[in-house]
Amino acid sequence: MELTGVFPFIKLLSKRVLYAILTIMVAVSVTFVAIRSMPGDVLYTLAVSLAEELRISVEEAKKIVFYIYYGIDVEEPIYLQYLKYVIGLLQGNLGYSTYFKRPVTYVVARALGWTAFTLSVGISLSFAIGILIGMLAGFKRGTKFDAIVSLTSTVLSAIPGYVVALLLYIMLSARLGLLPARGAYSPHVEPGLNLAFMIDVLYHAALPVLTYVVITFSGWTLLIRSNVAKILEEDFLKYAEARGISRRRIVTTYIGRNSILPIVPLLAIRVGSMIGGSTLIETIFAYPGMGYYLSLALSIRDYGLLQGIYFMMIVATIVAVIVVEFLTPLIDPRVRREVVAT
Amino acid sequence: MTSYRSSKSRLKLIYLDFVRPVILSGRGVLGIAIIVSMIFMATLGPELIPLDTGVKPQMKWCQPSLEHPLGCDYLGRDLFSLVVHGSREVFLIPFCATLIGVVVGLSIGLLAGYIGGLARRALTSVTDTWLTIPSFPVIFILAYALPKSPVSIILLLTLFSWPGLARAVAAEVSSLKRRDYIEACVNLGLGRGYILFREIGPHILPFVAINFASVFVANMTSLIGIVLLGVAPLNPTNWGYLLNQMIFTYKGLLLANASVVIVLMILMLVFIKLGVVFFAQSLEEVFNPRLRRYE
Amino acid sequence: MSEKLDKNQKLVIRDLRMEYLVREGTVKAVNGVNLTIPEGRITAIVGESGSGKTSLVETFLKILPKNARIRSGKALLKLSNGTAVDLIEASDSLMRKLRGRVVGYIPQGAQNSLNPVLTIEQHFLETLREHGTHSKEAIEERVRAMLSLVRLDPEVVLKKYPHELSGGMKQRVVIALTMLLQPELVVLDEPTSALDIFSQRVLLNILYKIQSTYKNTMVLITHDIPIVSELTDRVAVLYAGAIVESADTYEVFKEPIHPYTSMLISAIPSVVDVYLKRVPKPVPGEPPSLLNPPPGCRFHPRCPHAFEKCRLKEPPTVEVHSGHFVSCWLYAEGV
Amino acid sequence: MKRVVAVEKVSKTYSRGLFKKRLISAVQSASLEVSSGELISIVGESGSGKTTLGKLMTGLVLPSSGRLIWRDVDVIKNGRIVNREFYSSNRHRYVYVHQDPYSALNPSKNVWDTLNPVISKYKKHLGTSDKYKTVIELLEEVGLVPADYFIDKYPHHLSGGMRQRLALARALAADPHFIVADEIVSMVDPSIRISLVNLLKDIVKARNISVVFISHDLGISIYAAENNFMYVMLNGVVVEYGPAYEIAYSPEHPYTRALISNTSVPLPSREKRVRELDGVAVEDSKPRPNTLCPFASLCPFVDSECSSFELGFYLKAGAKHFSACLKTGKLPKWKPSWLQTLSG
Repeated sequence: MELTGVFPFIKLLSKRVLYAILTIMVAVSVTFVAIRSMPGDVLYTLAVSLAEELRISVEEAKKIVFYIYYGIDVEEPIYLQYLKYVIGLLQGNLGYSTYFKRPVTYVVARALGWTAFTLSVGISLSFAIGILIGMLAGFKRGTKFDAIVSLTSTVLSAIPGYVVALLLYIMLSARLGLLPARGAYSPHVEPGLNLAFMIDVLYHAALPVLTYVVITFSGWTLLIRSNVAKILEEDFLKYAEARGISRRRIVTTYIGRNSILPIVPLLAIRVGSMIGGSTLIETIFAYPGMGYYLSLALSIRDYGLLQGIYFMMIVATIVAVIVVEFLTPLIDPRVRREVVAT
Repeated sequence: MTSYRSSKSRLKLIYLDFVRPVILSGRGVLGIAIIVSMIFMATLGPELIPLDTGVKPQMKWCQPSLEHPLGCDYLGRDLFSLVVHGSREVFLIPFCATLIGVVVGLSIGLLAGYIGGLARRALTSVTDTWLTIPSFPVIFILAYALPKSPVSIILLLTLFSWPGLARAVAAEVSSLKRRDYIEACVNLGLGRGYILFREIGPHILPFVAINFASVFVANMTSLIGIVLLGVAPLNPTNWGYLLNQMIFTYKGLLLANASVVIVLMILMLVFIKLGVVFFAQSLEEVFNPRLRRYE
Repeated sequence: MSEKLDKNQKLVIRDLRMEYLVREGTVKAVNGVNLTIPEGRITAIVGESGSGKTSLVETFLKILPKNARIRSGKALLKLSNGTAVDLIEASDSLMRKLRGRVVGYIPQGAQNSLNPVLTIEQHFLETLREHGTHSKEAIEERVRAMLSLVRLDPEVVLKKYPHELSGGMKQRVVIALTMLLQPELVVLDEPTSALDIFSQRVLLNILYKIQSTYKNTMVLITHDIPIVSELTDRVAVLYAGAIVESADTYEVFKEPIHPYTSMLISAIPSVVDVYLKRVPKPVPGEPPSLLNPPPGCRFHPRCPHAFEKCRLKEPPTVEVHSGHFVSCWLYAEGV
Repeated sequence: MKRVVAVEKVSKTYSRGLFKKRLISAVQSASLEVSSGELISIVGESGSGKTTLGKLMTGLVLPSSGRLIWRDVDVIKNGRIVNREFYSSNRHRYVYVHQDPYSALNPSKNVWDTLNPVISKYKKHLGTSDKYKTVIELLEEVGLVPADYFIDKYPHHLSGGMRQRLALARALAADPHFIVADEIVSMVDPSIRISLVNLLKDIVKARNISVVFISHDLGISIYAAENNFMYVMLNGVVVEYGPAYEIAYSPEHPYTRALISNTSVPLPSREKRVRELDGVAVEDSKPRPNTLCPFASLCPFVDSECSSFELGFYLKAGAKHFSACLKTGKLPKWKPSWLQTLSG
């Protein structure tokens, strides 16, 4: 970064962070309202038993239970409850899981890693595969190979993520029994830095990762393919060739960099939608990531967990978006100018 | 199209402009065929095919045959009849949600694009914020919280159906507004209505049509997805509910013959989605006269 | 490699034909071009848009798009050892060796000729390294010499990315980059278009200076007739994919022979008309489409002198007087 | 001859940038007048403000200050529309034709659909067959013949020159009093450029309307205006105006002189004639006075006297010939640098 570029960069960063906080606030408010209207809460059951025990009214007991679990006083005006809830979040208090009988942070700490692991491996793999196939198809535009790639990619990108997960589950796990579809590692291995554990983890992550790869790589392929086709027409390519630049350098520095850089920002959007999509995929594979706990929380009516997990999903998405957004100008000089210009 | 005396008749022009491009692309024909059969299934289907409600243990997970095109479910009921009866809900709810979303998105987009300046920047910020929120968990949670009625599900899906289009339309309108030929129309006093509907409108139409198709498909996927996870069971014939029962309650994936039935049903879903995507692709060709393959 | 070229010939093109395959059919962009580029001089290839002038150089430089097909012809390039090599037949690896060092090319629209993700310095470095210069001092010295030749300050431009420079500056960077390896033959495609009058003049001076310093062979592709008359030694006029006239610049402007050349020159309004009490005259009709060119002489539908033969047969190229070639039935009646 | 359009001391400033507003002056205090049956030209390099001036005259862009008169009616005074009713009911008679024939036409409308809405709007009484006749007549007028061949063609079927003719036909469909033709030949092949200018001349004669021809090319601007007025613009300022032939032969402003001198001219010469930049002080370290003169930074004659330069103030250089330079009449005798080739 040039020195002149630093100030606008900071300005943009603060603007982005502001947006991020705004987004999180919107999402949190929606869930705050939603949670208030949910039926059949576990807390209600708790309140009923507490009422019997202490011989107080259910309403009274509910107040106590709410105060214990959420730190919310239901008698307070709604905005004050909301404020306290938000302050709690800021202090890192994600709430309490009635099912696990532990703070939500405990569950999140275990789940976040698995989701981050499978998602990052899945998306990096799909990005790499997409680039490879896309570049090949772009070079061989108009050939049979290109036609097959573009049709397959269109078909693949039309299949919903959970359908892919189901099909892979049926084929590779239920029918052929090649891959496990339960948990993140087997109960018999000792978690830690040992080879057996690591192999087992990879073995268990195979299905979710494969699903992420299958549902995302076709999108990258189509994008890279059309970018390469566009760049092949560019004057700078013709001029590089006329200057006697070697084929290898043209493919890497000229075609490669120029076709890949513009799609890097899309990684963020993809990561965002995949975090959301992981709910169904992790549930199908019973893979203990964020998405799995989200649907678990809903089915066992553990609203504290639900709210906490959802909050973390939003934060994770937005962090991913911001990281990519600020990585892009560092690697793409054209975007850098736009950043400096705004 | 305005009528004029020329060597080509109006009908022939409509054929050349709209019908031929679709026919020429095989995907377009396939897409239309799938969409037409979808509509047929949802409208006349339930009237023609009676709902199979009888529990027949001997027919449990029976394989596809002429009599049972999709096989039978865990209770031995004909899956095809269930699917046909479920199709109304599975198509109608996303359709309504998409319709509302597109109307809202289009109006906001047109307005923001036409006014431009601050209005457009405000819209962009709002939609950008909106689009970063992972939509599926929100729909998922809210579907649980809201009353279990089709109306609330429609409104829920609408929440995420408008921002993409609004943004695209606003960007397109504000770029079109600066085109020289629009300036020429302003210059020649052709009026706001003419410019909006005859000059800008036709350029927006492809966006709207293609967006409608893709949002519809996304909504359908979301609806089936949330029902599949056991949230918001509206109707026992909802495809998501059928899949949920077959997969999670009756563990059909562990049985070989059940898997065949499930895979068939899943492939049907894929097929429908593909049909809409192909249709949207051929629309692009129709709307772009430069891509038309005649001289 | 067996053929030998004359002392003053740098490039000899014989019956070159190239087509583009498009959805609507074949575009005959280069249609039997015969042309000699003299060594150590500046030659202009003049033509309107769609006359195939860019296609012609892309053909003999072999940087054609994928849908192009070379149907026939030779492009004999004389090397420094006196032997000639046919560029059309040349292998990819030979072409790569020739490009940059022997043959340089400056494409139209310098705006998009530089890789947007590399700095100007990286462009110079990669070009020299790819051609085997690795010594840091040598590189720096060469780069500075070239930039000063095009009147650019190395401190200002080297660390910049292409998009940070103005159009005129990019144009000059591209010229410096091409001249870096001192190619024996340089082809410039429309170098002056999109420049204002003052920058145009500066650029013409730079080109003139480069040519008189290095004595290399320059080919200038342009539709700008006035510039041709100022800068070049020889002119070849291209119409619908074929050369209709080629001669020394002085002769072309003094006494154009082909009806198209004389009509084109007198169709360009200039401030000098006022001084000469001259009125420009329009050329009737439009340039033909190369997809469906007219039969016979391609110019016959617009030519006031056309007669029966012109509509039927393509005219041969005849040497009207020494070094002045023309393809027109008016001058080839005996043939 | 009746006055059709006049602008008096019009200026247009744009503000750029979101946070730090920068003011850009596109046109500064320009005055200009066109009469019926007259074709005048404006010449200037890109960024000289000639396009903005053209749009100001047709009311497409509202000036920041100044006055616009259509026929004898004040339309804009002090940068505000004073007669809105007249403005909106007459603007279609003051038409601007764009430079780029590719973007000036809607790519999804064929020739008929491009012309018909204008005819339908202003000739409501016509039936379909009369409208068809009108379209055919318009196409014939602009030289798109055979007209019934062109009527169902889309813009991408037409060449650049044909598109420009179609854009002109659309302008003519509104029966205009006044047309601004902005760089209509710059994207057209050299051999057919003057036929487009000739078309404009024919239209002016046949319809007795006025045309402003805008170009960056000095030669074609002179050819278009002939003995009518030509305005030379630089950085938003009209630096010199007068009969085109007179300006070509005896330019008074140093910028015009440099422009003419540095233009390449198609002349036969045995010697190579690449001339150095003439009449422009590029590497001059002379102190530059603080002045509004747009040429001051490059002018070889600049001195302290120039600081009293005023926008919109002109000195007489001939009967109908004016220059914005304060040294008008005091500058040394001038000859274009290529003149020696002419005599030699």
